[in-house]
Parts: sequence; structure tokens; C-alpha cells
Amino acid sequence: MPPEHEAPWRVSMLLRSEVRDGAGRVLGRIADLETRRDPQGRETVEAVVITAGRWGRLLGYERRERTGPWLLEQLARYVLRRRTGRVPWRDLPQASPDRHEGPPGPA
Amino acid sequence: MRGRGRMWIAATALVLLWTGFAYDLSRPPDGSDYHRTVLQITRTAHDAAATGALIGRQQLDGRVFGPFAVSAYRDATRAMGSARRRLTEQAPPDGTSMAQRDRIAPILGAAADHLGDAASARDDARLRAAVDDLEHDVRRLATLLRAWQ
Amino acid sequence: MLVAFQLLDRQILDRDGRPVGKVDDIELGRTEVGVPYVAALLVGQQALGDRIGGALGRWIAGVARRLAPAPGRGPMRIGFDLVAGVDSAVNLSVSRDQLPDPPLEAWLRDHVIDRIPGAGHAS
Amino acid sequence: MKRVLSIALGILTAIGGFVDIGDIVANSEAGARFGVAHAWVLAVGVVGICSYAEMSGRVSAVSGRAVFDLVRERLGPRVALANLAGSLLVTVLTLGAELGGVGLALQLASSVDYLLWVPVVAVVLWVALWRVKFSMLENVFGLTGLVLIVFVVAFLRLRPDTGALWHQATDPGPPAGEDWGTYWFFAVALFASALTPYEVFFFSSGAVEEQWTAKDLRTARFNVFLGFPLGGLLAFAIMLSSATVFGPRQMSVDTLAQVAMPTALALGKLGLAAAILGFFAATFGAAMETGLSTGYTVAQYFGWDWGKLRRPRDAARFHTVLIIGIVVGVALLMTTIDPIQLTEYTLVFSAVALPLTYLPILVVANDRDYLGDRVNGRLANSVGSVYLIVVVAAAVAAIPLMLITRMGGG
Repeated sequence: MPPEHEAPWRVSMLLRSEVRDGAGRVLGRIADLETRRDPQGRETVEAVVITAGRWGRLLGYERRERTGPWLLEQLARYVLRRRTGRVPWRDLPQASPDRHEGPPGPA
Repeated sequence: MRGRGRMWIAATALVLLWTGFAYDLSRPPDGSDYHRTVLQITRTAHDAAATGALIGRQQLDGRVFGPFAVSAYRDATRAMGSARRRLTEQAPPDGTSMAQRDRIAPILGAAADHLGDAASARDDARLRAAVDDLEHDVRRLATLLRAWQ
Repeated sequence: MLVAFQLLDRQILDRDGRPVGKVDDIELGRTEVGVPYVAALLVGQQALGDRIGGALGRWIAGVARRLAPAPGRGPMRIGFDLVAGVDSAVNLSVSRDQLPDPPLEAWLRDHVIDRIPGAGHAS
Repeated sequence: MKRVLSIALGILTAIGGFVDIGDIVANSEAGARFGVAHAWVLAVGVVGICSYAEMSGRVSAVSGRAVFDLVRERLGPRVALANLAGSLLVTVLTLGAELGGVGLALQLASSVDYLLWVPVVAVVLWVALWRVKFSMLENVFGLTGLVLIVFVVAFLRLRPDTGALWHQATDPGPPAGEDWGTYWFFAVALFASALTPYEVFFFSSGAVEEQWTAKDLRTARFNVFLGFPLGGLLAFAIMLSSATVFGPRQMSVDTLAQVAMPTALALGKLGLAAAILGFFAATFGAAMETGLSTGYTVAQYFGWDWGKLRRPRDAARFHTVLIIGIVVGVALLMTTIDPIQLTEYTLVFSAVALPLTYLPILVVANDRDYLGDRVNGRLANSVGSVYLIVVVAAAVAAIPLMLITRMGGG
């Protein structure tokens, strides 16, 4: 579907797609994109935040810092299965917004 | 594929639950079901009669105004009517149930009449008589309730 | 900045603090070396419906598309250069009047609300 | 002096505004059948609404975002849409129940059937939301709701058996002839009557619209921490007087006329009139709040313009949702469902829906990005966490209890 590829990317296409490592194992799903302002003043994607759980996003608990009462903290960790990680964008060489397959993983 | 599988499981569970409900609602009532129904009917009738008696007493004491009494009687009459309707709608499944129905039916009839008397009483004497009757009905219904509970 | 957490689904306010809509989706551009960057905020039920997906999402997007003044125009785009700052809301540097009218709001205002007496009075 | 006066006004309005059709029905029914064995539930509910309202008021004042704004932001569009559907359903059901309550109150005063009143009430409600100065109306109905104090007076005049009541309250459980299932069903309903989601939608949206600052927050805390418990006391008085009058007679309550009866018994016509006026004010005030809440939730989910201070033409989508909400509420009543029964269902479903909005608020109240150093302290978090468990337990238990006890019918 060539027109699909011509269309600009949307963040929603990237979110929740799978990230695999070099051996093809699933590392997790994209929960967020980390950006940084480049010299031209654009917010460019620096890295993706991935979670291992099925829930991409849980009330903001995928962020690193500790928040919230103890009970919620435990709950969020349980649901997110504790495994959140950060993969730099440059390690995702063939990234493409495909919901089902996800970008082939980093080396 | 996983999504579709889950959908099938959910759909099957829903159908089973629904069938269970349908079965529970449509199966013929047995003795204990009927007992529960009669108990509910008795309770409704008791409350309606007691409400009527309570309003009547307050009317005699001049503690309520007309429109309030009218709508309170209307509520009570409606509840009494629904209790009587339920009793005729469901056939008693066995001998014990039949005996229960035969005990409660005449009291319901009398209470409904007395409620009507109280609601339409034009003077204090008639109202007082109707309220006395209603209070008698309430006591009889309460006795039945205690016996059947 | 965390795009999904800090930008997506936040309320957009114009220069005067009036609501414009939600950040229903975000359009990404590509730099010369192919790295995505935040190009524009997409606002409106078209973008939202596409994002929700499924039959319900298609329906939401379909209704919004039908209401849109010009067919096939896609959702309302607010260039990221118009964003003055992001706190608990996304604050724009322009006034709402300079942006296109949300189609549903315009339709309801013209066909329903304005026909009722007193629609122009603040309470 | 003026400030003290405005604080006093706020507290009085909060007291009168606390009680709505759900409180009236749940307290009276529980009082008749269980005496005051549910007194502790009411206390738990009141503390809950205080902590919930304080958190959402603080979050809204500091961040400028109302509850449903945050729900969408924290849960994402899909989960929040499901949440919106649930919350909206409960709010519209509540709106229907309140409209029915207004109709019933007018029926008690006029003997004209409530179904004839409902369309009239709905039109008046819509006009009120369309163009009348809202804060004025809110104060009028809140203050008028205060006449429900008549239930306190009535209770004292009824010469209650305080020893027996004390025993019921301190040794809670079902009396003879009732079972634990029904006891817990009523407990859930009472809890839900004190902690209704629409109150929080309304409260937080008001905070945003009136652009509260830290100073307003202090006033709001006064309103919440004094007004709600005193309002809960009015609800408790309804339970007490119902227990005193109907308990010994072994009667249950299922009409609004019965709820008012204790005031007639104790105080005669004047007391009865006050009770009916109180019902009217409480339910109409709540109908305004629930009506607005339908618009608030939808508009805040989609990011539309909303508010009672805006000209309708500037918030066309918001006002359209309001109109649809009122029409659906009226249509609900026109099915001739008994408004008291509708209230009972509403309470069950609002118990189910409560965690949907409680959880995001608790989370955001801990977020330093939003609140800086105004995040929850240790006390607020302990209370908040305990209530998270209570709220979830009530939500999980509500439907099974409803089915097992057949709406508490036995």
C-alpha cells in the first residue's frame, strides 16, 4: 500500500508496537517516545520507552521516578511487570510504524 | 488470533450465563419458591396496610395535609393491588402452598377494602373505623409473617 | 520530553486560555537522517477515532469526516511551532479564532443552539 | 467580615447540598429495616467523600484541570472512553432519579401524579442551566435544603429509645428476620449514596471554572471538612427517625411519603411541609449538578469548551450534551419505572463506577509534575489508599449482592 507509506507517521502508530532484539526475541512494546530539542528547535525522538507488560501505559507509572502511595506503586509494578526499559532510537535501524510486527529490533 | 479466541470464550460465557438466567426465570416454581413469593406478598401487604393505618391516625390528629394523605394512600393502594395481583398470578404448586394462599387471600381482600374505606372516608367516625380495621389487618398479617419466616 | 505522557491526550488551550481541543494524536516529521520529530498536533474526532480503532473508532472517525467542511481534508493540524509551552495543558501562542472552527461545534451552534432564544447570553 | 460570611455561606450550602435522592432513600430504607446498624457505613462514606473531594479540589485548583480531563490523560483514549460510558450512564441514571425525586416531592405537596410533574421540572431545570445565574441558584437550593434539619428535630421529639439505638449502632449486624447479604447490600448502597461520582465531577469542574487559587482552596477545605460531615448528619437524622418510627412497626420503606412520615408524626403539618420542601430543594439542586455533570464529563473527555459561565453559543457541544442528558433522564422516568427503585439501581451502579474516577485522582494527587509540593501528604495517602481498597471492594460486591438479595428484597 504505497500511499500508506507516503502518509506522515503518527505517534499512535508507533505506540504499542513490538520491539525485538537482534535474535528476534520480543523485548516489549513501545510505551512512550523520549524527545530532545535539536539545534533547529525540533523535538526529535531520542529513545523509546518500552514495557514488557500488555499495558503500554498505566497512569504515568512507566516513568522512572517514584510517585504515588505504596499500594499503587506495587500495583503498577505488578501490572507493568517491573520491566520497563529504554532503547535509543539509533538502535532501531529499520523502525517502521506497523502495529502487528513492530520495528525489527536493535542489534 | 488471540483476540478472536478470547472473544469466543467471552461470548460462550455470556450465552451460558444468559441461559442460566433464562432457566432460573422460566422453570416452574416449587414449594420453596412459592413460599418466598407468599412471604414477599405478605410483607408488601403488611407495609401497605400499616402505611394506611399510620396516615389515617395522623389525619385524625390533624398532622398531615390533604394532598400528602391522598398521594400516600395512593401509594399504599397501588402496593396492595400489586400484592393481590401477584397472589392470583402464581398457582400454588403443592398442598402446603395452597393452604398458605388460602390463609392470606381473605386477609388481603379485607385489607384492600379497609384501605379503600380509609382513603375515601368523608368524616372522622368512618375514618376511625377504617383505621381500626386496618390496624387489625396489620396485626393479622404480622402474625402470619412471624409464623412463616 | 515524554511524548505520550506529556503531550498525548492533554488539553490544548489557546493564547487566552480558552480550550481548543485535546491532543488526539501527533504527527511526526522526519529529519534529514530519518529521525522522527514532533511536527504537529492532530485535533478532533477524526484523529481520535483513528486512534481508538475498531468498529467504534471507525464510526467516530466516520461521523467526524462527514461533518468536515471539505471531504478528505484530514484532522485539524496545529503545527508544533505554535505551541508556546507545555504544563498541565498544551498552551498555544495563537488565539483560537485563528484556527479552523471544530466542525461539530460549528454545526451544533448553527443548527441547534443558536436557534434557541437566549443562546447569546452568559449566565 | 465579608469573608467570614462567604465561608459560612459556603458551609451552609455544602450541608444542604450534601443530601440528594440517593441519601434520602438509602438512609430511610436502611433505618426502617436495620435500625441504625449501618451508622458506621455512613461515617465511612462521609470521611470518604471528604478525602475524595479534597483531593480533586486540590488537583483542580493547582493544575487547572478537572477530573475527567485527567481521566483521559492518565488512562488513554480507549480506557477513558469506556470510563466515560460508565460514568455517563451513572450520571444520567442519577439525573433521572433526582428528577423523579423532584416530581415525587411535588406530588406529595399537590397530589398531582409525579409523571405529570417530570416534564415541567425538566424544562425548568433546562432553563435554569441555560440562562439563570448559576451560583445564585446553587446557594438558594443549598440553603433551602437545610430545612431537612426538620428530621433532627423530629427525631428528638419522637422520644427515641436511645439505649436500643446505641446498641444497634455499636453492635452492627442484621436484626431478626434479615440476613447478612441484605445487610451488606444496604451497606454498599449507603456507601454509594454518600460517595457519588457526580459530586466530584461537579466540584472539580467548579474549581476550574471559578479559577480557584491556593486561597480558595482553604475556603473549599472548610466547606468540605465542615459541610459534608454536617450534611451527613442530616442523612443520619433521616436514618434515625426512620428507625424510630418504622423499626417497632416492622415496616419497610419504599415510597417518599413514608420517608416524610416521621416528621408528620413528630411535628405535624409544619414539619411535614418542611420535609417536603427539603426533599424538593435537595433533589432539584442535585438535578442541576448531575445535569451539568453529564456535559462536564463528555466535554472534558473530548477537550471541548464547557462551563456554566459560558454563553451557550460558545459552548454548543456542551449545551447539546446537557439537553440530551435531560431528555434521556426524562425518557427514563417516562417508562414509568418507580423513581425510588431507579434510585436503588443508581446507587448500585454508582458503587460499581466509583473506582473509575477515584483511582486517577488518587494517582494525580501524588504527581509532582502537577502539584509540586502540594502532593498528598502521608495522612492523605494513607486515607486515600484505605479508601481505594474500600471503593474497589464495594464496586466488586455491588452487583453480586444485588443479584443474590434481589435488590435487598429477600
